[in-house]
Amino acid sequence: MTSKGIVEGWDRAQMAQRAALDIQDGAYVNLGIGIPEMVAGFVPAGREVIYHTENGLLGMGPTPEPGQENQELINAGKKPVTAISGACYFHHADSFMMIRGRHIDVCVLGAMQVSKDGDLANWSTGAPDAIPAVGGAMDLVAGVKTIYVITQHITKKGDSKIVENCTYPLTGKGVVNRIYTNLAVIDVNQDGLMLRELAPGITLEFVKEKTDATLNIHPDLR
Amino acid sequence: MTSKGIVEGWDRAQMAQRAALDIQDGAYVNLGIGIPEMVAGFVPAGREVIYHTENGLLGMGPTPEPGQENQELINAGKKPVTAISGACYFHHADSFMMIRGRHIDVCVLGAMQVSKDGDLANWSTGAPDAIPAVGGAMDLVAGVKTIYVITQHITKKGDSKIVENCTYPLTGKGVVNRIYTNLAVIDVNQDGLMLRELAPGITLEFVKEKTDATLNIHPDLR
Amino acid sequence: MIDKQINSVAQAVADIKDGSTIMIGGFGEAGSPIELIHALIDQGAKNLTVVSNNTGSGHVGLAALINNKQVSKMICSFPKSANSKVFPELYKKGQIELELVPQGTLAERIRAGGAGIPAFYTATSVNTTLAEGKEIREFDGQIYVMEHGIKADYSLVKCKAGDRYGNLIYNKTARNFGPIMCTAAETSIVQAEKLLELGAIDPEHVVTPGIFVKRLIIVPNPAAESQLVSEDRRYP
Amino acid sequence: MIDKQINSVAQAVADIKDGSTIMIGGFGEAGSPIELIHALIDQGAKNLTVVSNNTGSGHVGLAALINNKQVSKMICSFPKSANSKVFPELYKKGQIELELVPQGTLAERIRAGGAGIPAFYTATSVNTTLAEGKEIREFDGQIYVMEHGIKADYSLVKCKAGDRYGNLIYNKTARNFGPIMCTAAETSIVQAEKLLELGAIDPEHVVTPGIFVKRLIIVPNPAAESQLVSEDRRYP
Repeated sequence: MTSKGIVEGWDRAQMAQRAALDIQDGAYVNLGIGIPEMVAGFVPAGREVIYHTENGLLGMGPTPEPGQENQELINAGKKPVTAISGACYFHHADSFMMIRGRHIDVCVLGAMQVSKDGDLANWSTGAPDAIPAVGGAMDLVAGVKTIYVITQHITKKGDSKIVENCTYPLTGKGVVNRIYTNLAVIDVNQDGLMLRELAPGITLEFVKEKTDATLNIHPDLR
Repeated sequence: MTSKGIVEGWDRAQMAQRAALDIQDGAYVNLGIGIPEMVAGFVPAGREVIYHTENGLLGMGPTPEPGQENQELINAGKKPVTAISGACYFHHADSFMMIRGRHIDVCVLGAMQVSKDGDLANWSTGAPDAIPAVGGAMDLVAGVKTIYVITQHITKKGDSKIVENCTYPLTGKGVVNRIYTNLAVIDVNQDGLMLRELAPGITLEFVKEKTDATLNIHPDLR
Repeated sequence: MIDKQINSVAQAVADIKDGSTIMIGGFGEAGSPIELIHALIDQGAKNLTVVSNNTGSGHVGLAALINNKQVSKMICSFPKSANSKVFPELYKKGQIELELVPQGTLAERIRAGGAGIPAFYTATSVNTTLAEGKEIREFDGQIYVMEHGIKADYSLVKCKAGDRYGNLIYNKTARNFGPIMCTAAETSIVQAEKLLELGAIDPEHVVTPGIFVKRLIIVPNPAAESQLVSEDRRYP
Repeated sequence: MIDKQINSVAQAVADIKDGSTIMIGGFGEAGSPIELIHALIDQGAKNLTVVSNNTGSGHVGLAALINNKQVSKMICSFPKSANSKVFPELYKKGQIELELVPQGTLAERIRAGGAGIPAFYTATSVNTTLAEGKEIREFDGQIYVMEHGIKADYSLVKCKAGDRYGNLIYNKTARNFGPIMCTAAETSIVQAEKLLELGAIDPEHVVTPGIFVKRLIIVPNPAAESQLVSEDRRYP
C-alpha cells in the first residue's frame, strides 16, 4: 500500500513529458488546466504544434515574461499567455466550431475518474453543496478527435481513479482514448482498458492492485 | 381597359421614388433586383440609410464609374457596386444571420403575385420546364422586419398581380407589409388589403377593376 | 444621420427594466464591461436574468451586480473562479438560480439567438446530467441533444474601438463573447475605449458590423477588474 | 513543421475520388476557384455532388465541370444566371439532379456542417414547396422547418492571400462562401493569389484560421471568369 505523500512512478512533469511524445507534428491541440498545460513544454524538438485555447486563440504561445502580462491575452484558465507568429483571434462561437466540428486533433484533460469504457468524470463531485461548473469540458470531449487524460492513478485518499464505472457525474461517455497516470499508460479501446506501459520501478502487479477496473495487458507491454 | 404598352400612373422611377419616402433615417435596407434597386437613388436628403447586400457587404454604395468596376465587389444581382466609408465585408453565414435574425429593417422586392393576406410569389412560375432558382428571396421574406413590394399592378398580359390567393409557388406566406404599384400604394394588414394612395390620374374605380382581390379603402385615401 | 454614441454610461442603461434578460460579455475579466455593469448597479433594475460565462470576481463588476441582489438567475458555464465569492454564497443559500450550460453550447445558443435559429442539435452533454429533460435525437447513428437559441433584451459588451455606425473591433482574447452577444440582444450596449472616424476600420477588419450595435459609449480608460479585486474594492 | 502549400493545382486535387461531395466557393465569378476547378476537369473524377451557390457561366469553370459530365447532382440556391447555359440544358434533359436550397439556408447548412451541428430549425421556406417533406415544428408560436448540416469530402476555395499555416484573408465580396466551406470539408483546398510570411496577417484580421485549411496552392494571376466567357473560351 502506498503511503500518502510518496510520489510513485512518474512525477507531474514526467507524466506531461510522456504524453507529449504522443503529440504529432502539425497537430492542433487543446490543453486543459493543470498537468495538461505542462505538455506543451515537452513536445519533442522538430514537431510544430498549434495550441488552441477555447476562449478565442489559435496559436497560443508560452507564458509571458514577468511584466509582459496582458489581461486581455489569456488562456482558458484565465492566466496570461502569448500568441505565436501566425496566431489568430476569434469569438467564442467560432472557437467552439473548431471543437464541436472535430477540427481539433487532440485534447489533453485532467480527470476525477475514467471508466473502462472511456467514460470521463472531471467536472463535478455531484456533492449537493458544490457549485457546479462545467466550462468547456463537455464540448471538448464531445468534439475533439482524440482525448488524452493525464491524472494521478489514485486519489489522495487512496481510491483508484481508473474504475469499472464512474460514480461521479459524467463529462462524456466513451470519450477517452488514452490515460497517462503516474504509474502507467493505458489505452481505452473496444474491449476495455489495455495496459501499454509501466512507469519506471512500477510492477504490473502494483498497477493491477491500484486499479479498480479490469486491465488487459498489451503483448508489447513496456 | 388599358392598352398594352401605355404606362398608367407612376412609371418605374416614380414607384421607386414613392417607396423611398417610406425608408426611414438610420434604416438597414436590402433592395432586390430591378425596380427595388432604384429606391436607393430616391431616399430623401438628410436620411442616412445603410444598404445590405446578402453576398457579404453592409454599406453598399452606388454603381462605380465606368472603368472602376471590380468583379470582386458586386451586389446580389452580381453587378459591380461600391462600398461606402464605414462599410464591412463578411461571409455568407454571417450575412444571413443579419437577415434570418431580424436585424435588417426593410427589404424591397419585386413580385409576380401578392395575395390579400400578404403571401408573396416572386421566385418561380411553377412551370414544369422552368429551372427553379430561389436565391435569397425566401430568407429575406422570412427574416426581414418589414417587406415592401414594388411591382406593376398588372402583368403584360393584363392579369392582376394583386390576387385573392397566389397561384404561383409561394416565396413566403403572410410576409408582405406594403405594395407599391404603378397605380396605387396598398397596405397589407390583419383585415386584408388596404388602399392608401392612388397614383396621379388613377381613379379608385380603375384600381378596383384592375385588382383581383378585395380592397379596403383607407379613410384618408389620397 | 446615424450616430449610435451615447453620452454617459448612465444614459446607456437607463431604460433597462426589472425582469430583463441581459447578456454580459467577458471571459473572466477579459472583455468584461465593468463600467456598464456599475452603471446598471446605480440604475437598480432588479430580478434580472444574466447570461455570462462566469459570475465575476471579488466585489466589483458582475459580482457586485449579483451582490446587490439584482440578479435572480444566472445562465453560465463556469460560475466559480479563483476570486468568485458572491455567487457561490448566494447559490448555497438558494437565493439565486443557476442554469449551467456547457461553454460551447452557451456560445452556440447565443449565436443561434442572433441568427434566428430557435433550436439546434449538438453532441455536447449527451449522456450527462446536463442533458436531462432535454430532447435526445439520433442523426446518422450518433446521439445529439436539442438546445434552444437564447435572446436577450440587452447585451453589455466591451470592445477596443468603434465608429458612429457601431462597427467594432476588439482586443485579443477579450473578443470572446462580445460579437455574438451583440447579435442576440434586442438592444446591444457597447463600451469602447476609443471612437474612430467612419472608414478608419478597414471594411475587411470589422469584427462586429454596426447593424448589431444599438448604443456605443466611449470609456477611454476602463478599470481592470483584477486590479480592483486585488485592492479589495467594492461597488457601489 | 506545418506547411500546407502544394506545388501544383493538379497535385492539390489529385486524390479526389468518383462520387465525392465537393463544395465550390464563389458567388457568380467572385470567389470562384477557376484554376482548381479546371484541375478537377483534367483530373476527371465523376459522379460528383457539387455544393455551390450557382452553376457557372459560359463554358469555363464550374459550367465546364458540369459540361464535362462530372457532376451528377448540384446543391445550390440559384442555378441560372445571365450566362448560365450548361446546367439548364442538362437539367431539362434530366441529366443532372438539383437540390434547390434557399441561399441563407444553404449558408447555414454549410456552417452547421463545419460546426458539428447535424440539424437546426429555420423559418425560411416554411409554407413553400421547398419545405415539402421536411420536418415542421413550432417554437414559441412560430413555425420552423428542420434543415440538416452539410459536410463535404473536399472544398475548393479561392482567396486573396494565405500563410503556411493556412490562415487566409479574402478580397471584398469574393469572401462569400469561402470561409464556411473551408470549415465543412474533410479536405479544404484553397487557391490564394499570394503567399504571406507567417505573422504578416495581423492575428485580429485572419478570416479563415489555418485549422480549417488542408492544402494551399498559390495561383498568382487567376483567370477572370467573365473575361473568359466574353471571349467564349472553353475548357478543356
